[in-house]
Amino acid sequence: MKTSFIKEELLFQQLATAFENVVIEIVRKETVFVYASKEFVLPILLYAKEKLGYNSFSHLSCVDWIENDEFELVYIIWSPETKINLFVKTRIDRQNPTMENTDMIWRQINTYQREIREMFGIEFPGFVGEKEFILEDWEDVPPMRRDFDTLEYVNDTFFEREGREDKQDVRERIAKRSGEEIPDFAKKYSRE
Amino acid sequence: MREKSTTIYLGPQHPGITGNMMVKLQLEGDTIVKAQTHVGYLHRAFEKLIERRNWMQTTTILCRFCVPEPDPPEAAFALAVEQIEGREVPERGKYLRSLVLELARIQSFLLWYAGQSGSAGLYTVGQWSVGDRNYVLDLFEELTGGRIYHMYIWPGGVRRDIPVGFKDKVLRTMDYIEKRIDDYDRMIFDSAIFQKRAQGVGIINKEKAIEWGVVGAPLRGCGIAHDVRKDNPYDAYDKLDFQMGVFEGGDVWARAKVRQFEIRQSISMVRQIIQNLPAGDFLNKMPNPMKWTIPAGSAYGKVESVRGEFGFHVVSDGSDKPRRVHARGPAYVHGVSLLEDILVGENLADVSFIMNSLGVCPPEIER
Amino acid sequence: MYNDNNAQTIVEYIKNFTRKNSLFMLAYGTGCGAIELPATLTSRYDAERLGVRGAATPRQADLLLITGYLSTKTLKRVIRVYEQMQDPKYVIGFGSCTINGGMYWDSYNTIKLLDKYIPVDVYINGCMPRPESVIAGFKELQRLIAEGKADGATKYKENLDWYRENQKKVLKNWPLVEYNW
Amino acid sequence: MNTILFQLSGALATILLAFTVGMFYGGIRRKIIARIQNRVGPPIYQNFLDVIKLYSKDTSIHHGAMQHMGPVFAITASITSLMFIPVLNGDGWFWFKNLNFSGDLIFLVYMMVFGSLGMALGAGQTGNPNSAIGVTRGLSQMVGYEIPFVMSMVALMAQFHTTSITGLMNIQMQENTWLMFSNPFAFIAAVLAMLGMFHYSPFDIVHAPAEVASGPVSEFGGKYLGLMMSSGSIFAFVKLTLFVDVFMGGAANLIELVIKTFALYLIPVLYGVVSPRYRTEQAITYFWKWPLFFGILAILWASF
Repeated sequence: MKTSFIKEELLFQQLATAFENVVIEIVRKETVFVYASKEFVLPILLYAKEKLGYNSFSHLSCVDWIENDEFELVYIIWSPETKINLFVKTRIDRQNPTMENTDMIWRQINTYQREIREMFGIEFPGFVGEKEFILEDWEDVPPMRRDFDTLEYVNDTFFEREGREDKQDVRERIAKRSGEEIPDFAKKYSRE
Repeated sequence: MREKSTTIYLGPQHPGITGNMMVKLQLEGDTIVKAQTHVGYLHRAFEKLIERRNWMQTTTILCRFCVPEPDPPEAAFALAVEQIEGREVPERGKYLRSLVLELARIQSFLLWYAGQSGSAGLYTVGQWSVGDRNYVLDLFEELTGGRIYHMYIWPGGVRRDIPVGFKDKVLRTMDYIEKRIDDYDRMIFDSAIFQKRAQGVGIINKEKAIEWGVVGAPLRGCGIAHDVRKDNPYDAYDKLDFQMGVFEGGDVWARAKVRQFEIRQSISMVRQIIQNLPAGDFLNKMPNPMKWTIPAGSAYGKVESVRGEFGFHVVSDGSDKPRRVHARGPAYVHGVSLLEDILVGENLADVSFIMNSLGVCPPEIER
Repeated sequence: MYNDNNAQTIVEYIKNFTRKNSLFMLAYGTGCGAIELPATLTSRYDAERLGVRGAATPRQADLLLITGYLSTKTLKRVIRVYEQMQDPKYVIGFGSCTINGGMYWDSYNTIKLLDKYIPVDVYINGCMPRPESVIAGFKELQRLIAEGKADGATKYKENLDWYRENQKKVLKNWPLVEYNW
Repeated sequence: MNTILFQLSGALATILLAFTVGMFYGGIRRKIIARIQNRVGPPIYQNFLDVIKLYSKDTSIHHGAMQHMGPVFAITASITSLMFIPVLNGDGWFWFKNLNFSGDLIFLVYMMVFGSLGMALGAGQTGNPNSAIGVTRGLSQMVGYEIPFVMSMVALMAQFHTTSITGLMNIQMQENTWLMFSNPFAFIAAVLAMLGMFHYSPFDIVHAPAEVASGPVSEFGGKYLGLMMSSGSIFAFVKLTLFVDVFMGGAANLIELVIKTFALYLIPVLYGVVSPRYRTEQAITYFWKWPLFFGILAILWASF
């Protein structure tokens, strides 16, 4: 069965007429992606909120594409009339990451920006908010970046209980102790 | 005369705080002039850990996102993954998912009864409702094997089918819970003291609700009808008959009324699911879980938890591990900046009361 | 017959008996295990019949429950709370994550081994422990107290330097206040 | 010489009696609450275990002299008021006479406030903001319930032209009636005020755990808390016995006393189990509404 995308097409038309330099993609039912460069994000969000009725802000998240040397910021907004999740995606440079402050449109963006600033080290010029959000006295690389190795950090900082450092498969030892055979289906998922 | 202002640290070690977080309050007399939330005491770096696990191993982490109600995160993640992969869920799997989500909602409502009345000083209702919550947890134990963390909802369906005689047990438990919540309501909603304390406290008006992105019961308590189960139906919710509880006022009382209405809706939904449970498969067979890869793409899966919209933004790069998973719990909105805003002007005695009515749950703020 | 030794034994016995039957538990949910505490304290399991009840502030408490994983940010508060408690005091580590990190073995923000930072009298394993096992943990602690073996606080005083060193390894930039007992 | 020794031993016996009865009432209260909440509950001697344990705890907190004095003030106030209460009436057990020959209602009404004031000083010294807020709440709430209480006492004094508790008891014995029937409005006002005096729910905002940790006693652990608990138990006995003496004709023997006081004690306990907590200003409004009204009625009743 072919799904019809009537309201998605309508949104496509509206956005395409209003903005020229954006790429719009209807991904699946009730999901529309907009790829824009970073200076277009604020106008698109404002337009969608004021003109198209996308007055509910769902999500702001950041993805680290380390191989392209880019961060991707994803703004997800939702409209109570069309029920479409509109993704506004933008890519910013990873070396000196800055992004426009958008917390005057929706106040809750404040919290998201605080988190992203702390976890990815992205600066939002003009953004007022407490510096520390989740972490305290953090001196390392912002932890959610892909180049931060959490296991290495753990080995450097914390103690491990003895007997756990090898992280070996203990099923054989348990089987020997209980005198039962390892079933065949379990052998399949062995760690080797 | 200038009033002397006091600073009170409500938390992290404080009996009145809902979880491990801190609200720094500046008081003049008993009135709050400034509130500042501090979170991060529960940060476990889930999102970092998920990037190191393969798709199947994430299930153990997902349920721990939100402790009082562990199923919505699983469901939201599964929905997002299914959207990316285009995987279908069998009809029975959908119904079983809704069943678990509704049972989780009921047990979370019972926990809310305890929190709301306990923060008002009425411990009896809390003792009753948390005691009765064990009966719902028993159902979970029989169905999934775990009391609190279930790891039951998988992308593509649910982990196992219902055991023999489970339907009767669910119906009997629902009858019992329905009888008991009448008792709680008589203690809470008929109490003149509770009415006096709840009415006109912690008000969120409609404009503020939209501006701050309030979701769930607090939003419906402002008179705005929004529920993910109705707006973007997932699982079996488009086939179930239920209503949203929408009340005007935006204060603690309205939010309490919404929840009082919705727990009965949930019970009725559980009954409908049990009666209409279709036969057939419950899980769409997936490939070897250790080699399971998901095509590149991203999606936002959202479900309605007790406190509001719970969303997962999942990004896959085509490998066997998630590229990025970002969760957005309702408390992320309610518990940080909104709380700072609405606490100003309130009485110190009402802080815990308001936090309980908003459903501030720190584990999902900091993850 | 009634020499000093006997009298002391009797006094010790009474002390230990009352201590074991009256445990004031600090209301501090440090992690997700705190969700099973309401269930433990209410009708089906009712820990109050064992004399376990909540205490609001560390000054009044005897028992500190570390309910689950400890992030480094919480660890600071836990140490401070622990040092504010009055002797005799006991610690129960609750859940697998306090024993060896549990499922957070590779998380950069949670400690893996609780007894390197504060002395632990009893561990309860499981993720999360059921109320039955919590009560079993209380019982075990009561047995230790009755036998006079729950001496975590003394251990902490005697090896304070060692504990401080471990704590400083995780908690940088944090002045650890003088511990006076 | 003998009389002094006799009186001292009598006083000790009274204190012991008050302590034991108060402690057991506390234990029974916990048991009753547990049963209402569907639980087994602790054994009724649990409070004794708690107190002994608290006395055996170390105390290493020093916030200044007043911090040490606060609990001492509280227990002093309790014991002093106890000394002026006739425990038994008429030719009841002579051991419990103590100072009740001069048992003066006006003095007692003031003495009962003294403990809270001492406590306030002690809690203020600790510097814990929770204590400070708790104390403020406690004192404001005291203003609320003291007024109807004093009015009801004044009504009795005016009606029977005596300020002596023994005098009131004698009147009840001679007329063979209870004052709760002679002046019912005074009784109602006093009982409503008693709800506030006990600091049980709905008037437990002083040490509401969800708001101010445990209020004035936030910083008091170990022996201090033990002293506070003992003082609280003795004070509960004082209040109950005073009410029994004044309104219910006193008791001829200990068993009667226990029955009467326990019946009275059930009122705040049971009312507390089913009530949420009032905020401070709501509590004061409450006390200044019906209890005050009944207090005025009681005075009018006494004057006409």
